[in-house]
Amino acid sequence: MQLVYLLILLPLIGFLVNGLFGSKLSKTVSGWLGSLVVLGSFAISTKYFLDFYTGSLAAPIDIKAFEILYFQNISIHFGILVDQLSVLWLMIVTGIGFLIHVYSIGYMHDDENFSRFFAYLNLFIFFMLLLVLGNNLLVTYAGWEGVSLCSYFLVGFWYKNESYSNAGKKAFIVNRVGDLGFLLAMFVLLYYVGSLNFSDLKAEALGGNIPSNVALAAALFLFVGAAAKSAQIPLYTWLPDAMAGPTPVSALIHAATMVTAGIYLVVRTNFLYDLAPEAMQVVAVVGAATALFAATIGIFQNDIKKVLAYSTVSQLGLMFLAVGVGAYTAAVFHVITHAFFKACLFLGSGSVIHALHGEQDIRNMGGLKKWMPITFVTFLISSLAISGIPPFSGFFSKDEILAAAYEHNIGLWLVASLASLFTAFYMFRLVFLTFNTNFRGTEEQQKHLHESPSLITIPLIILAALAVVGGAMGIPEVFGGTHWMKNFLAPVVASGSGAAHAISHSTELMLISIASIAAVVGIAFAYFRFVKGGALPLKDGEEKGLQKVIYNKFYVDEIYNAIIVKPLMTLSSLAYEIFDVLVVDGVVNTLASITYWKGKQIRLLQSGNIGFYLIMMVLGACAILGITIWQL
Amino acid sequence: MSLLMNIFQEIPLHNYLFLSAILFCIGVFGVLLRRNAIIIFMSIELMFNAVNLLLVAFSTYYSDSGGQVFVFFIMAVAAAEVSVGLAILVTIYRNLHSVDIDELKSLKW
Amino acid sequence: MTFYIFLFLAALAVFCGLMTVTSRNPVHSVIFLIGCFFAIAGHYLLLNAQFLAVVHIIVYAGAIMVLFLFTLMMMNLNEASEGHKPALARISAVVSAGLLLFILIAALKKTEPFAPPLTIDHSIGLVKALGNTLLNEYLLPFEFVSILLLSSMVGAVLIAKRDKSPKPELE
Amino acid sequence: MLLIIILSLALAGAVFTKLSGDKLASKVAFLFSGINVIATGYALKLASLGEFAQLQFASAWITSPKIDFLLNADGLSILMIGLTNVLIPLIVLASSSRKLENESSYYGLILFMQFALIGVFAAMDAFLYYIFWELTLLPIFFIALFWGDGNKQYRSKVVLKFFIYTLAGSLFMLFTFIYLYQQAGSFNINDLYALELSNKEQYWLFWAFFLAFAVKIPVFPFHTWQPETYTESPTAGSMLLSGIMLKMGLYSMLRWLLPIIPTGVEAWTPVVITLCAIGIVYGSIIAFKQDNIKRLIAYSSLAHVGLIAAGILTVTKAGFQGSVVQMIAHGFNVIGLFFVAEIIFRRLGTYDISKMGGIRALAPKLTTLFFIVVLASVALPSTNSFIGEFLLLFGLYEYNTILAAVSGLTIILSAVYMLRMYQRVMLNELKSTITAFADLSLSEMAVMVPIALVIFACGVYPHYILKVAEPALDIILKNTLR
Repeated sequence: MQLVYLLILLPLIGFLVNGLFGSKLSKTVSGWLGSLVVLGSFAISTKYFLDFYTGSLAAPIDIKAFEILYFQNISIHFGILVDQLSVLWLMIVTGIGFLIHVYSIGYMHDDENFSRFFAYLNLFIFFMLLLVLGNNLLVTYAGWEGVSLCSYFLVGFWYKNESYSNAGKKAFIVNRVGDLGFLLAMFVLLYYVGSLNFSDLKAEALGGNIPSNVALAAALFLFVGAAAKSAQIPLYTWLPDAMAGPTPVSALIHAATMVTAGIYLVVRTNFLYDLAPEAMQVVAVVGAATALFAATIGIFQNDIKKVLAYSTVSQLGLMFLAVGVGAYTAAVFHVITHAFFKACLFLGSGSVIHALHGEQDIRNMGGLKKWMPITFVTFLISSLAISGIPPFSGFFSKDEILAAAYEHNIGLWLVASLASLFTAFYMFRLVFLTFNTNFRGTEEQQKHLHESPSLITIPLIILAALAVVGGAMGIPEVFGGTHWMKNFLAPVVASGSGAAHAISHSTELMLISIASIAAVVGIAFAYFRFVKGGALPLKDGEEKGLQKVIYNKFYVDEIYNAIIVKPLMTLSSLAYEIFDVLVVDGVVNTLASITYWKGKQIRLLQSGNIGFYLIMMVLGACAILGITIWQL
Repeated sequence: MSLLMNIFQEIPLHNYLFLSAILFCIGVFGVLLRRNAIIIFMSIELMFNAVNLLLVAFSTYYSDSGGQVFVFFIMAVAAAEVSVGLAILVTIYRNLHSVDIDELKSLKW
Repeated sequence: MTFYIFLFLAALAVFCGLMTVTSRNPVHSVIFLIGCFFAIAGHYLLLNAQFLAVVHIIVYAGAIMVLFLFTLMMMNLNEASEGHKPALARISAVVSAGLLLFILIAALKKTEPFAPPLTIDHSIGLVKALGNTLLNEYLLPFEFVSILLLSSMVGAVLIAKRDKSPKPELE
Repeated sequence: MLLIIILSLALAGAVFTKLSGDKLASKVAFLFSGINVIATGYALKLASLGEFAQLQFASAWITSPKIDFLLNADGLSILMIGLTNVLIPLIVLASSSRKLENESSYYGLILFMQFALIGVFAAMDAFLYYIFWELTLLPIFFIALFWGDGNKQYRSKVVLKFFIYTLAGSLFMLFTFIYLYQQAGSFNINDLYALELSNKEQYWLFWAFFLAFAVKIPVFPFHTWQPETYTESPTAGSMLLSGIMLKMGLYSMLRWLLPIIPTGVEAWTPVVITLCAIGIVYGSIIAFKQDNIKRLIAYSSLAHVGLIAAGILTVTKAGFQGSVVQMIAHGFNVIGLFFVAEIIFRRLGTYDISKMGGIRALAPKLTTLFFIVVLASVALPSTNSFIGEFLLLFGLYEYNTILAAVSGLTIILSAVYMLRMYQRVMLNELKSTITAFADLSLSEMAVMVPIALVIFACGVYPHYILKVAEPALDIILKNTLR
């Protein structure tokens, strides 16, 4: 019992110490303090994980701590829920969180606001734990907004750069759009079901007490929230911008943990989605569309982190596709493997950027494997994993999703496969342009090229190792596995319609071969084009036609700017200068002016002629007397 | 049959009411008609007296001495008012050489 | 008999009052007003308010009207000094006063006729009875009146005193 | 008796402050308001235990017409009194670090304002209530007129407009009370609750009543006095106005409008809630591009308060509870925001956002505390106004889904203008015109830290507020739904 609280509170303590006294601590102390509290949380998470793993803890831990609000007959508590699903997320958040903390000690070493950075990271872990551990939607929502806040802090960490802080602001505001959806979903559930507790909701849903239209409304509103947080169409635009933050932040928040919160939410409320097939349809379509769309954009990006960002968006789309077709386990599986290899990729890119002193454009890199072998190998492994090359982890999780999509709808499968093909291509375009051929940067940069310190490389190695073996969690039956994860998660997603594979093993094998071949084709294409062909991406402004459109991300940001931001800003000016000042205030002032003007006329009666006053007085007295008498 | 009873019977109370009403209206008339502030003042005294008369009449007819005490007070107030009022008029006259109300117009707006 | 005395006094009072407001000469006005006051004092006597009658003569005729006369003489006002009001103003003065009289009479007509009280106290108008009431029931207002008179005296002196300091010329 | 002590402490404080002379004024004012905080704390404790005997006072006052000196603090009132009494010492403290002219009058007026505000929140006799209501106008009028920054001539125009606007609104209320007195023969609130007015009467009485509150709150489109007055007043004046005084309107809607005129409320709610919802979006959108911090806060306040008013008018438990929480939350948040504006003004001599930027590098403490207040304003969970907005929006949702969604836009829009402001003031490169910027002084910390603490305390554990307010709100709800 107490351990759970400690699990949550440790990062908070780290945040408070680093936040309040950080300026007085040395960098080593504050860095390791920040890391160790997360390690503590990781240890406790591991304990819970092992409890569930060995089966010594079968029923979820569901604690109601204290009442936050109540009205009418509704009562909302601060509560904690530890079950198989949250334990998995705990492991990712604290485990990868710890690695990235350690990495940051090396990466951020020269930053003047070092302790503030760790304070924010710890705060992020705290909110993420809150999100994952909440036993009701309100607590989850608190964590949900909390991680947005930390994302705002960390993206705009280098606040002196206006475009960075703009990116942070954009991330926060776009997420707020989703938060409104989340809020409305809570209202729908509160109003019709009367509770926000996951256990209550699940009982009601399984008991058939939630009408399907209520479930549909709630599921769609929740998906709005999830789409914003997990960067799905149409709310994905903040994620590529969020790469303005320091690279560890991109790895932790914008690849491994926070952006998967949307998946967590949908999986957590899977009982609602099961009641609303239309909502699942929407989720699947949006997911598939995002996967392909983002992968397309990824092909022509030249910023190393932007490529990874679009790749994240695309992978998240795949996960939503899985959720949408009811393959919750596959989605969770992919979240975990993705956390491993994407974190590794981001940290690897961070290592590269660190070595090049802030250079992020792949056109100015190349041939780095000579100087940075560890970074290169880990990066390569992760790229293989994300491309779905067997037997790396991404292969298993991605194929499971593809199989589920195929079973559901062949169109979705096609889209997803195409996205995978693109993924393999642009990932290896990135690998080849960065690490192969010759260095294209300046002489000055070349002189300083070096492998990163061990604080940076050790997390890379661990993550790469995990990216290799992570697939072991869910080896499908085709390969003689038992799919451990499916069994592990069964209590949470018991109702899952994707529980049983309807497709035969032979079909599945066929799908696997197609996917693997597609990945190899993508890689080969990249190899021939960029290593053999020595092609280089075009310089800015030289793109033409479709390529130009894609390079400019289909002009989505510009379109949003033109149809939402600009009009709002114009409206703001107009509403103030024209409507508020001239119309609303004008009416008030006109009333006042009329009174003033009439008063000016009436005061002419005050001629100063006492005789006139006297007569008026007498007549007034007469009038009053007269009225009184005639009323009697 | 006392003298008062005799008076009550011969002179109805209404006569006094009418008489004081007439006197009061003469006072009002004077106030409206004249331009000399002092005459206006005198008209006001006339109005005072109309009211006094009424009070005394009621006091006697209803055997209540309160009315007469009131008249007494009114006289005191009237005296005070006249002394102050005339002092103001004297000051005005000293400054403007007139007590014509149609000429005293500067106190407006 | 008493009724005729009443009629005579009433006629005298009304006549003197009218002359007061219509006389062109202010001094005449004052004289007529004194006459009017005497008539009213007669009414007081008729109403058995002897003390008030005496006080009335002393205060009004003796003090207030003398004050008026002094003021008039000080200002040296005569017939010519007061111009006529415009005809319209005079007509409206007549109309207004008439209207007021009409309304008052109309109001008084509606009142109940007087019913004399069962016991008649003959002494209320006498000095003794009045003094008792005044100094018992109305002691506090009585004292206030003394303060009022004192302050008005001071005020009158202060206002009428010639101001020695140079003051801005009024137009 | 305790209530009388609280009330007279404020009045005595005002008198003693005025007498104490300019040098001591701020200290005396702080002393009295500080003692009052302790007394209020005790009262709040009693209220949470359900012991209200100490918080009632009744005495005959005027026999005809029948007006009693009836003070009675139930859960709702005591919370509002608590808000007032906690904020006043903060306001005094916030002003104390700045040298002013004629300080004894200034602080005396602030405490006098406190006296009148307590009276408004405690009076249970309509006439007494009206007297206190109008009494609040006097001190704020003089404070805004004499101690504001900027052009005196323009300011007097603005302040006069505020004065007349609100006074004109109150006139309608006086009229309503007289009418109600004619019907009920009493000014006692319980007699007014018991009144059975015909539907037709209620239809027009509603507007007569509502106008007074709508101007004070202010509800769109009666808000135009607000931005200019906030801008031109001294900061303590803006704090008093926005922190406490506009709560008078909201409180009065709960206390006087809804239970007395239930049918009228029911009939007109669609119109009025729509106005509130328009106000929310409208205020937020205008706030986007304001360059004057104080005017920006004013428009954001219009949005926030519109939500509270809408929540109250839904006549739901959630809406009521939310409104109470949010009234308290908004009181603290807006005072925090105004104080930040004041702090910056003291150092840079301007309220113009376009002349700021990059202050963060020079003032980390200010940055942190400012950001906490910003967070509270954008209703981040675990801050006080999240609880309020959650309940309010749920109340609105119970009333109408579309309105809830439209009002819910405040979640997004408030983030836009608040973060935009925060960014333009604190982040980016340091403006070259800013050469020095001292971080918070001790007395400034003493204002901001309690505000920050309250923000989190109410955000994590709003239970206390909900519990104290509940019985009173139940009575109001019952009377409104009869």
